[in-house]
Amino acid sequence: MIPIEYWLVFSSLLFSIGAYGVLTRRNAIVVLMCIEIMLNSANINLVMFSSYHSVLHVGVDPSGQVFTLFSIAIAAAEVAVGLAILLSVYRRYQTIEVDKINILRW
Amino acid sequence: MLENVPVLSLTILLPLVGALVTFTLGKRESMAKWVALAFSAAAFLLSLAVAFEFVVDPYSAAPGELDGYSNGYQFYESHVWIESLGINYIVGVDGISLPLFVLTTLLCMLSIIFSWDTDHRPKEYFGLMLILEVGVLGVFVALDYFMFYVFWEIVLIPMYLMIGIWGGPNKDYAAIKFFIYTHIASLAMLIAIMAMYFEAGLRTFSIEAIAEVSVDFSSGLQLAIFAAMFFGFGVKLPMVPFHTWLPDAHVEAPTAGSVLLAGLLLKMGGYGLIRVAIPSLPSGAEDMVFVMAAIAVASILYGAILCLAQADLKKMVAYSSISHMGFVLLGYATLGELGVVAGVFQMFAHGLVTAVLFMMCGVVQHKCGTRMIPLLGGLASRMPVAATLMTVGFLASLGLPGLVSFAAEFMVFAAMFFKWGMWIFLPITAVAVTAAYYLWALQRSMFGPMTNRIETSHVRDVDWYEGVPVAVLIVLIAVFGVFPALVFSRIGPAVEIALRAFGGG
Amino acid sequence: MLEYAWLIPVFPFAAFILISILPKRTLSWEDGAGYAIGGALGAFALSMLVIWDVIAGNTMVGDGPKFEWLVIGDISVVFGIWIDELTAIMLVVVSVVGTLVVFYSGGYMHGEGERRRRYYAEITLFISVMYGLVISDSYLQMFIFWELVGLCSYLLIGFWYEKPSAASAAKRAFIVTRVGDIMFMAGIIILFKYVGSLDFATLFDGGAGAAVPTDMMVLATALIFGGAIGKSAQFPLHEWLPDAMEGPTTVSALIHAATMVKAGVYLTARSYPLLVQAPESLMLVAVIGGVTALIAATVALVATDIKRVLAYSTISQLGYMTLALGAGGYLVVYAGSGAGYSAALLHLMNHAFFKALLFLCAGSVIHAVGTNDMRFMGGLGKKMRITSLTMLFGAIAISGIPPFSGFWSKDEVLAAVYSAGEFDSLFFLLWAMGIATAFMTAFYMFRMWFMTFAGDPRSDYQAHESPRLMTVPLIILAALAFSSGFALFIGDGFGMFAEHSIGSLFHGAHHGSAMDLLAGIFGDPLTYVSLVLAAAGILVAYAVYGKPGFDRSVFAKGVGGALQRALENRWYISKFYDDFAVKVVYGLSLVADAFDRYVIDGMVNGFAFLGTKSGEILRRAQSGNVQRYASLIVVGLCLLLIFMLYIVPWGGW
Amino acid sequence: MEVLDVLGAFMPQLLLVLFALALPALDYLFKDKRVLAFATLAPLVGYALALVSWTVGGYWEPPTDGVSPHLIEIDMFSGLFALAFVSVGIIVVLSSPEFIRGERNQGEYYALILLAVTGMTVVAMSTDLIILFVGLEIAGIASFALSGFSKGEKRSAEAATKYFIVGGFSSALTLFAISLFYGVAGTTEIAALGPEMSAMLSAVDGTRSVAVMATVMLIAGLGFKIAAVPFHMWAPDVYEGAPTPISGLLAAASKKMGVAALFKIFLIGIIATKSDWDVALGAMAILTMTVGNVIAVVQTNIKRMLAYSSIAQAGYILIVLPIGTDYAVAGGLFHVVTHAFMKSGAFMVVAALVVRGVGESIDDYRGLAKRSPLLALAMTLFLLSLAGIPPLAGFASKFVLFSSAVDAALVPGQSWLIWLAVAGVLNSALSLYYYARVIKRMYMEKGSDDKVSVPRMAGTAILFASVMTVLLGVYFDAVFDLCQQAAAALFGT
Repeated sequence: MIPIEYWLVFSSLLFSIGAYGVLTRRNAIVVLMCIEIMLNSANINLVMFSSYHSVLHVGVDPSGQVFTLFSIAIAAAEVAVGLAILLSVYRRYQTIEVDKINILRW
Repeated sequence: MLENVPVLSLTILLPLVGALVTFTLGKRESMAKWVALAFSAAAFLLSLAVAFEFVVDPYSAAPGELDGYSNGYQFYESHVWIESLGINYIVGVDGISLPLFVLTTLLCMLSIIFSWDTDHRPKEYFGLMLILEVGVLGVFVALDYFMFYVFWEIVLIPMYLMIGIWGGPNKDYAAIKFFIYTHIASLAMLIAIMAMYFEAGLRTFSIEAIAEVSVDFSSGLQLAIFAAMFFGFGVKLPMVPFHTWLPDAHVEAPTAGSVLLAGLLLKMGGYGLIRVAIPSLPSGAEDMVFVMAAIAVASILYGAILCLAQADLKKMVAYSSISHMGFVLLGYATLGELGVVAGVFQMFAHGLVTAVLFMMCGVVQHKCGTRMIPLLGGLASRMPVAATLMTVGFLASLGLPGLVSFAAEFMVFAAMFFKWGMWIFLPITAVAVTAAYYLWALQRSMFGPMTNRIETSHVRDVDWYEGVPVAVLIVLIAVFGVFPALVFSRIGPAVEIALRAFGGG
Repeated sequence: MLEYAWLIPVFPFAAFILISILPKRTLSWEDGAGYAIGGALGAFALSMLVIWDVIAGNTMVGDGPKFEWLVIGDISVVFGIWIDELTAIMLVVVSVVGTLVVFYSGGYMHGEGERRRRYYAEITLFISVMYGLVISDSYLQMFIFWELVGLCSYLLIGFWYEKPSAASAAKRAFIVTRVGDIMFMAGIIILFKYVGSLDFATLFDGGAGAAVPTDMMVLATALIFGGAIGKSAQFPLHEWLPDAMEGPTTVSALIHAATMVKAGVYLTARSYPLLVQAPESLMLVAVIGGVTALIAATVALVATDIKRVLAYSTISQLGYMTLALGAGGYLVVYAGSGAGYSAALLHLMNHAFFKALLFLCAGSVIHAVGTNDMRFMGGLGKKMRITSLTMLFGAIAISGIPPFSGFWSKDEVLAAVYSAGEFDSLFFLLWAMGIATAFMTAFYMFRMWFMTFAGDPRSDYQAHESPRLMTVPLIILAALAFSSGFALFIGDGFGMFAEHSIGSLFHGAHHGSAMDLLAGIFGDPLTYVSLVLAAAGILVAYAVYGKPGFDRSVFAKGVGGALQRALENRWYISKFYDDFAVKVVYGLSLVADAFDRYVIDGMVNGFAFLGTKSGEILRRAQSGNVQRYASLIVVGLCLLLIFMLYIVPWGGW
Repeated sequence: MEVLDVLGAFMPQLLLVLFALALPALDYLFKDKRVLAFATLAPLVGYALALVSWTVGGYWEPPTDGVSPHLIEIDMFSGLFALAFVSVGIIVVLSSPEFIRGERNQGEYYALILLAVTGMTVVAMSTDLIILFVGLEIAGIASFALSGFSKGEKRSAEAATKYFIVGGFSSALTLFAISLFYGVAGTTEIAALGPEMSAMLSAVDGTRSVAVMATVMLIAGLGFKIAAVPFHMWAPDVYEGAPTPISGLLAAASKKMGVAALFKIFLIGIIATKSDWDVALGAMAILTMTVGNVIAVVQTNIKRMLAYSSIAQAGYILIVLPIGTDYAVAGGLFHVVTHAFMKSGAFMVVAALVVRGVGESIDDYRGLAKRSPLLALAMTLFLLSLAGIPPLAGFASKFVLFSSAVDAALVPGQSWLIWLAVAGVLNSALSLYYYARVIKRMYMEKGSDDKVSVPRMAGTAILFASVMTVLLGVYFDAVFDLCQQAAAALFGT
């Protein structure tokens, strides 16, 4: 079995990449995708821990897997709403570059 | 006559009802003052009834003779309010609160008369005044910490609005400063109240019940709680160096507002100290004695010195309040019966006297259009009655014997000497300074040749609604100056109870 | 009769109330003079009855009717009346002078119109509280009336309030005397602490006096004497009295010559049972008295305002009384003799009459001439015969020419001081000062008389004799000024009064008949010293002012000039006080005000400013860029992590 | 029927979702859009009545059988939160018709509100991290959409974008934190987190740092929901840009959902590790209230000011976590309830004024007391209550809240907690400054003379909120009793 640390490092890297993207990319669509990456890194964790717990505990621990399913569904819904919002922003601002959307401040 | 009548609650309720009636008058704005006068007069009469029915020495009365008597409190009412926290509606008066209680209804009524010509938003004006009365009355009769605090804070809002709406040119600053400054102080007191509640562990906010336990708190805790309370009450008092809200508030407030502010609101601080802080936390009070005394002496001297420099008549009177309320604190600081009784009496006396002073400042303002002393002069010939009333007021305030303040000041000095000996020479010099600033102000504003720095042709003497309240107050000042025993005899036994924890004072 | 003595002040007080509140129409003659006279006469009549009782040997010391002023715990402050011989002397003074002055006012204040009402109200109030002071039976009660007489003095000095000088003088008088009052108050508080009561009856009881530690007794008595310094215008608090001459002359006569300023002497005399337990205080009393007598007399030498001359003379004579009391205390302590004490009291009474007379005469002159300045008078003797004659009586009396009243008492005073030198040689110096003062007194009184009545008019005026309402009191007072000194021959050289008033301390001043007394006085060479000096003073005054043609500019040269300037500036004492008030006290208040405004309030506003300013700064962080917001989340997360891992790692896992 | 039994505990949510689905259809059927509002109110009011009759009267018992014990649990704690959410929902819905008049797709608007409320109640009832996360996301996604609802408004779209991006980011943080918790504990059941985690920590080395990481990320993720500093930056922008009733919903309800989640996770789940995070959370609480208040002082837009005030209020509630006594929790719950009324009330006044053409700038409120005495009075009540002036609701709840800090500080060794109370009261005083400024504008300054009438439905909502604000201040015995029961329920005692 792959040592748990490897998984953790992997998911953390993925998470960090996603976070980095959210913080730096100017295109809102890319930001959206980066959020998905972050969510997915968490999903990886869940699945990974689920299987490790199954080893440690007696029997199978499915809750991590179930959780992942839930979170995928939620992520999908989020993306849908997100895209709709970006559409509406594009209509008003003619851009979806996040640093240009800043009339609300102070 | 008053058995089984919740007379204290009624007295508080009357102005509240009056305020609601006033607010809902709609277009009949000119009715507001009549409504306000009627309700405040009714409250005054009720409080007078309380005063006359008050048993002077409840300890000599046979058990059962006094209805609703508890631990020296008379007209006692107790109802559960918020059971889950142990909050009760408890009211009662004893010799400490009685003079202030009557003073409150009296000053409110007189202030309403004094404001008879208010035509700017009269509904709100008189309504707020009545609400203020509710708050102050509540503070003076509440025997439950929670209630006490609620009424304590209720007072802030009408006063804030009064300064803010009817105030002078710099009213915004003064109103908000008053509001926040005194609110911070109240919050310190609030934390102290919370600490007492939990440390007592009785699940009740009853002041009496907590006091029975709190006297045995560890001395460190007592000190901490007392310090917080002292700050809370002291700012209201006000004590140096937390006094700067006062001159601003006074200068900007409308006359009646100043009267109530100085006459009643300052008393709340002094009342709180003797009702709550000192009896409940004897060890804390003893540890703070020197701080209290030092601050009191500083207030007396510093307030007096500042008065000399003031060009605004009203500001001078405001600073004089700081000086005079210092006597209250000084009396308390002795923690002996003599000093504390004198301090309580000084509150009563100052309430009467300062009301006259602020009313006279108001008269000068109304008639001359300015209160700046350098602009005034020689007004006595144009307004002899006003000059006479003002002179009497000033003399009363500078502690002239035969008028009400003297007994208090003398006894405070005596109490201080009993306790600290020669230190008395510090505060006693303020007596001369006090005379100096009052008489100097009188000389510059009322005497001397008629001023030509302002238009004086239209200056008239006092109107009836200004003269009557002042005259009433002056009569009372003289009566209580000659017969201070009327009040002292009621304060004394109550203070004895309050100081039980100090081993017989 | 004595138990009704508390009614004495009630008469004038009732008059005060009536004059104050009655509608203008119902006030009768002279806007209330009728009520005032009625009140004064009522009090006078009752006083006379009381005095009669006292002369008959009755007193009421601590056993009269009581009024409980206030009670705190076991402290109770009770007021009552105290009638003894000392009270009787003061009652004589107050009732006689008070009544005469009220009559005199009927003429003097005639031209004041509407204001007469205020005048009569204030003067009746004064008479009332002065009586109250006199019959008080405790220090606190006395202090209350003490302050109230001060109030009336304030009100009456400022009677012509539209005159800036009057308004200022009134204020000054009140404040300066209040400095003394503060000392008085402190003194009685000290007694209060150790004895627990302020009743004379308790305090003067020997046992109670022992309760006070010696140093505290010295302090307390010195402080109580401080009250006397203020009220009786003793050095260094004497400068208010000349200023007080801004008031109507009647007021000067009544309050600032005959009665109120005597209250300090009265207080000192009253405190004798305590003072004799503190010889240091007695010495203070004597020194202050001597210095005051001398300094005031010197200033009177050059004063040109007729009332100021009289005012300084009053101060000087009050100094005499104080000096006598101080010396008398030594005599009591070391010789068991009441000579000084009785001399002081006799002088008190005599001075009240002749000084009231002098003031009222001066008032008559001013009434006629319309100015106070003697440089513009002169030659009035012919036009105002009664006034000039009565004033001459007064001047002779004060100069100490026998057999006028002043001679007897002044001689007794000086003799007492001299004999006290036996116990402390400082008294010899004080005696010398007293003698010098006697010389100057004679000089300046006659200087005044000559400048006013002799020679030719120095300005344009239509002088005429005053109306009868004014001259009759003058004549009565002149008679008294002549005769009151003979009281020395009543009761053991006036010692009866002393003897009873301070009870067990000593026995009569002189034993023996009037002839023995006379022999004692005229057998003493010192008597002739003072007589010669007085006569010399009169002669010099005549030489310089009575006779035309003397070149007075010789005084204005060299050392004499500097001295004259110093005297004209009242030894710069007044200026010192002004500077102290304006520069030190007012300056201090300005500094305090600035401190309050900029430091204390500055801190308050500083906090408020800090709040809004930091709000402004923090607000800028809200840039509107959503990625910054997210970055801040990450930063916060990292900080939190560091905090939890390294800064506060409590452990617990 | 077994299915229904299983779903029994979800009945209220199902009801809400059912109506939410029906609303767009109704939108097509009725011209008068107020019908939609009433159709939205129906399930909310029904739910509220059921909750009241259960919590207050005890006339009704909610179904608690079936699978629900593992996922959700209806107890006093969740009931109270649900009551708060539903009440805010009612207030928001009541004031919406006038506000969104003329907008298209109003059915969706109401449906989204219902969904948001559904999500919040789910969070309050959840006993499992999975269901908790699901609830958070349902409410979150619904509110993303709601905040962008005013399609004609540039600001609204921007608010939605910002809310969405930061919200998504925080969701990811939350989920990652949950995954780590799952990793170190091996369970997602909240009540089992603590014991399981302790076992794991002692068994496996190096897990402590993971657990700390998880805690921190959870604080960040939920801190976003309650807008705790430094995770608060989105809040002012979103509150300002969103349609005003929605701002009210976000401030008064959505934020409380975060509170519910925090209480559940920290006070049930990882209470065993309290000494690790209590100082950090205490510091965060103080920072939050201070920053919120300080910036609120300089605001000129009333919605923004209210947003910052919400941040500060979050700081007040946060002190419950480091204190952690059931009295504190009761205080926190009480503040949740009172804040729900006073904050939503304040936003609804703003909304009602916007409807009548009064701007959102504080200066636009000049002379409001003359123009609309009732709205001005209501606003004054809400603001004073927010500032904690007695005898209003905000005072009562703050009193309990801060007193719980004092209470805990009296226990030896915990005296630092007193600083939470001190910071709280000082901040209350500071907040008074900007609240009073609005009162000053309304009462002490002169403005336009045009009268402002009160929109009828919004007026009802405001009336409801103000009555509650006064009532909960003057007589809060019953409600506080409930809060204490709820706190007891949370701790399972």
